[in-house]
Amino acid sequence: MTGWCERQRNILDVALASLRRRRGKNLSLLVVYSLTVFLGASVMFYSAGLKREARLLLSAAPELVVQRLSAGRHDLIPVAYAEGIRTIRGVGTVAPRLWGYYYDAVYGANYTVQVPTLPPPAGEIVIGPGIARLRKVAAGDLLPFLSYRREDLLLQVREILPAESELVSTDLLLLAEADFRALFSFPSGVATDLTVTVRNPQEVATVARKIVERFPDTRPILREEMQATYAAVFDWRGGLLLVLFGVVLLAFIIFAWDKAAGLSAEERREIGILKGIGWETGDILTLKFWEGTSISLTAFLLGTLLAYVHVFLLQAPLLAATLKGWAVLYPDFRLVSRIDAFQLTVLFVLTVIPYTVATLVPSWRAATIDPDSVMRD
Amino acid sequence: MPLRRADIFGVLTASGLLLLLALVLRGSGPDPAEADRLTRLQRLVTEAQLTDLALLTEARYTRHPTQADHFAPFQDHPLALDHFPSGMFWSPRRPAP
Amino acid sequence: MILEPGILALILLSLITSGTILYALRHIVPILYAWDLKSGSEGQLQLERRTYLLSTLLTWAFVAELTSLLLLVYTAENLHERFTGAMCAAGVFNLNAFGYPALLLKLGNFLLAGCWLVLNRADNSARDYPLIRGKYLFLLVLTVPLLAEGVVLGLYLLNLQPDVITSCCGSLFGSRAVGLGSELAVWPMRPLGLVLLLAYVLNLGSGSFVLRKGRGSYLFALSGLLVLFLGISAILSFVAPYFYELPSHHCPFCLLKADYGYVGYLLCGGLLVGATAAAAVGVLQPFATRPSLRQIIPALQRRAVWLGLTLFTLCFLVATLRIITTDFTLFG
Amino acid sequence: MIRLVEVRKIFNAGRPNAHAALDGVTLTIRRSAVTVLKGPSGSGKTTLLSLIGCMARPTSGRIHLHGLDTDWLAPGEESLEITSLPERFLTGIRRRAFGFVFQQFHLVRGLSALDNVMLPALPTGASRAAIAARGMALLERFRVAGRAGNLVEHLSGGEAQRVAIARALINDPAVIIADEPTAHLDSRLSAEFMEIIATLRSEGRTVVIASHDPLVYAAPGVDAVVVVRDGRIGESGSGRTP
Repeated sequence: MTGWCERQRNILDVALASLRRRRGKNLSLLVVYSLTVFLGASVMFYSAGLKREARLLLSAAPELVVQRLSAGRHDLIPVAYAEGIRTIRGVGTVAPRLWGYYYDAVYGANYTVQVPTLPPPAGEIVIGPGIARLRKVAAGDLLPFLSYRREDLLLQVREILPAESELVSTDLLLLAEADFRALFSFPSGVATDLTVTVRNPQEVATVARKIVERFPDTRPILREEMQATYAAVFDWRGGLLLVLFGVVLLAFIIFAWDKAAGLSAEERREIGILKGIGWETGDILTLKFWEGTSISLTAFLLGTLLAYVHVFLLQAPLLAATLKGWAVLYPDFRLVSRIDAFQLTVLFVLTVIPYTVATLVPSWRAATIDPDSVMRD
Repeated sequence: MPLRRADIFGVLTASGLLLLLALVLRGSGPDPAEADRLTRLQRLVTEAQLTDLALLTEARYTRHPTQADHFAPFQDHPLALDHFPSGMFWSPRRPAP
Repeated sequence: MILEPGILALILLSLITSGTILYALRHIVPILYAWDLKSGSEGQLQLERRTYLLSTLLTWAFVAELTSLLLLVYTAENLHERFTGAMCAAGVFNLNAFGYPALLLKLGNFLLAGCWLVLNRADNSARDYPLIRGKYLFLLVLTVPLLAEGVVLGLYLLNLQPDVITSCCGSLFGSRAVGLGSELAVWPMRPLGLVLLLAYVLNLGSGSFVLRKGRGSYLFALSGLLVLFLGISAILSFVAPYFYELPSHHCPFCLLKADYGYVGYLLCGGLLVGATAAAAVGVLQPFATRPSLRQIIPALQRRAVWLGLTLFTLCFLVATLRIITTDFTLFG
Repeated sequence: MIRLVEVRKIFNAGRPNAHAALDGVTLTIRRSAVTVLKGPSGSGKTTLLSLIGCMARPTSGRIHLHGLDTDWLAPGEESLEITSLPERFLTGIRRRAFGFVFQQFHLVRGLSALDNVMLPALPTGASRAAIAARGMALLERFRVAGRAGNLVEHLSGGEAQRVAIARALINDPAVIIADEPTAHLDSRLSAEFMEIIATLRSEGRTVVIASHDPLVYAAPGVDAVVVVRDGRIGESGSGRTP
């Protein structure tokens, strides 16, 4: 065992010395390789961070939302439906939910207007930090709105939601039910949709099926589905970028293969000498393995650590626009620094293994130079 | 005798790996501040009955992707460039069963 | 399919492995029909050099196999939130007909590839390539399940439909469901435990016999495989419920989570590697009488027996300790 | 002792450009003696040297090594027939039993003299410190210890020659193989080389040299000269016949 270890260390010494002798070539390889890993790692860390955030936040979302459909389009739901749903076995509470959009033509922004379970008093509103930033208002200020009846509605800002909540609340405008109905001329007796709680969480799907049976014009949306949508969205985005990254990777692999396959006369001579003085094919393969591994491991570590800094400390300036999307009301949030072993494994598989495989056959070709070649030329 | 190359490399690589491991562990351990933040945000989500993130607020059919109508364009085809750039990034989602 | 990093990595890995195998085929066939060690011709030298390439390729394929086995379980675990009804990896594997076959093929290939590498090791230690034809014929046969695995895994991953409602482990490994997993899971604890104990004792006995007398390798190999099969059944049937302290929760994958101290890796990994070592002991046995291998094979076998016995014993200790120490009991 | 029986080596066998570099060579190299293979370039002496040094395998014929101390010999086995040995084992034997000095010395550029001397011992699994100590001792013996840390491209011809000999001796081989060692040396350095060879012989080592340099084959310490011509063994020259 110690013999094996010593042999590996001895050969690693030679491998590192050999890399150092061809500094220019190997440094360029290392830089390109690290950049490739960096790109892939940034995409992965960023989309996983968003995904995680969405999953955790939405775990607090309503278990079940019931919407009414009219000719396939979302329609307002009569509050009377709530009574019917409440009688279904397993259903806990049913509450009407009022929400909609208010388009601010001056700023070109779209607010999400919603009545929370504990609404502010009539005439007052709670706004998200994005709106506050856009309209430059502070708590206590008055904000004018134009109602659907063309009447001015002045609402006082009671509170601005904390900055840490931007990811969910940047465009949020919370207000009392009376103000909501006045703003949109919202008819009484209807709601945007209904939220339903279910006594046994295992039964949500069953309850949803019963609701559709009882009210064929409704569409229940499970919390699980909301979370799945976000997981899909970020996987899809991250995946698209990863596919682009795949092209980069392929280019890099070809580059690496070319570097590995194109042995210079000097390298060929060196391997010939080593074989001549008693190195075995297996020893040369080990040498080549260590040359490749020292490059790929270094590039992997450099790339991931740089990506960590880029994504979590600098908030991914290079990727944010594509991964987050954009809007007038743009949430300004920080991702929680978090990576896991799974991401690292995937990254390793995506970057190190193709490189190793690409250099395998060229290494073997180099290793099988005839030992007596050193005497023949 | 100076430190040999193999050992320098070994130490550097090992410290890099340890750093990564530390970052992984740091992410997996409990973080009270993070837990507090999460509790506050989850309370807000529950109280306001929110169902979506405020990532794409530019149009009503992208603000609440989980609540959108079935016919909303981005749900039909990922290449429908109805609303660039969001539209091209939403994947088609089938209607809930 | 789903564009998820884990899935992309799995597809890449299986493409690489299959490509490697196909490339290896190109080199196996000439070795099988043109091998002549007595000749010092350049052709023969080329063939001998190809054996280096093949050893290296296969070692890498084996490493890739192990990585992708871990990755597959990890990815399935990671994906469960995407599928309505899938509460853990078990449900994700059940999303289409190819999930469990892919997993089983992977386990089987791990076992076979491990045996091949041990055989290769023995062959390379002797000075006259005594196993050359045998081992490359074996490899030729091995390409079939390896390629099949690539195809099945590809079919599984490409056919993942996010809108399928899958059944989670509760119904999959519960007593009401049908299918291989559930049939194993409902085996009653007492008889199964007894048979497993018997197999283990048999393995222990034959193992020490191999160590002392150098005989009984086949019995050791067979009992090792038996321990693997019964051990996995036992995990499904009663070991997992003891860890979860829930009589109805039989899923083996949840054991891999941090909540249970990753004990699943120890149990499943120990059983699998131990059984591979045991199988290798049996695979080596027919060649033990070759003159050039008379010294090499017994030494290799002894090491494999030690490895197998150690791992099995470790698994048994961990599982038994849990069953004894927990308050929970499956008996009314 | 190394015994070659009816050894043939054909390059490019089966192709139109096939040619026999060696054609039925039977030869015995005696232990603890200096044997010179003499012949013009292209005579096949280098091929013969590579076969003796276990670098290549003959197309047909047998090569026996006697009195070798290796792990692979079964107890009681006296000689080893190496013709059909896989490269893996051939290399193992070669590494332990043979030391090589090449034409132009073939030192690895970019490495220090000491690193070059250590190279053949590195894959054996010995500790680096032990190998370095052995290498320094050899460099001291050949009076180049002062240049141990210098890159080999900065060494003079004589120093490079002595470093190459030190490298050949790092694994303490029983046989030294040298291929045209004096081809690029002046007369003084050539004479010095032959002096070193003579001391190696006095230590009990077997030396085989391929050369057509009179300074080599006519040197006083040479025990046997084998004339190689057109892939065959010709008449023996000066010294005692093998």
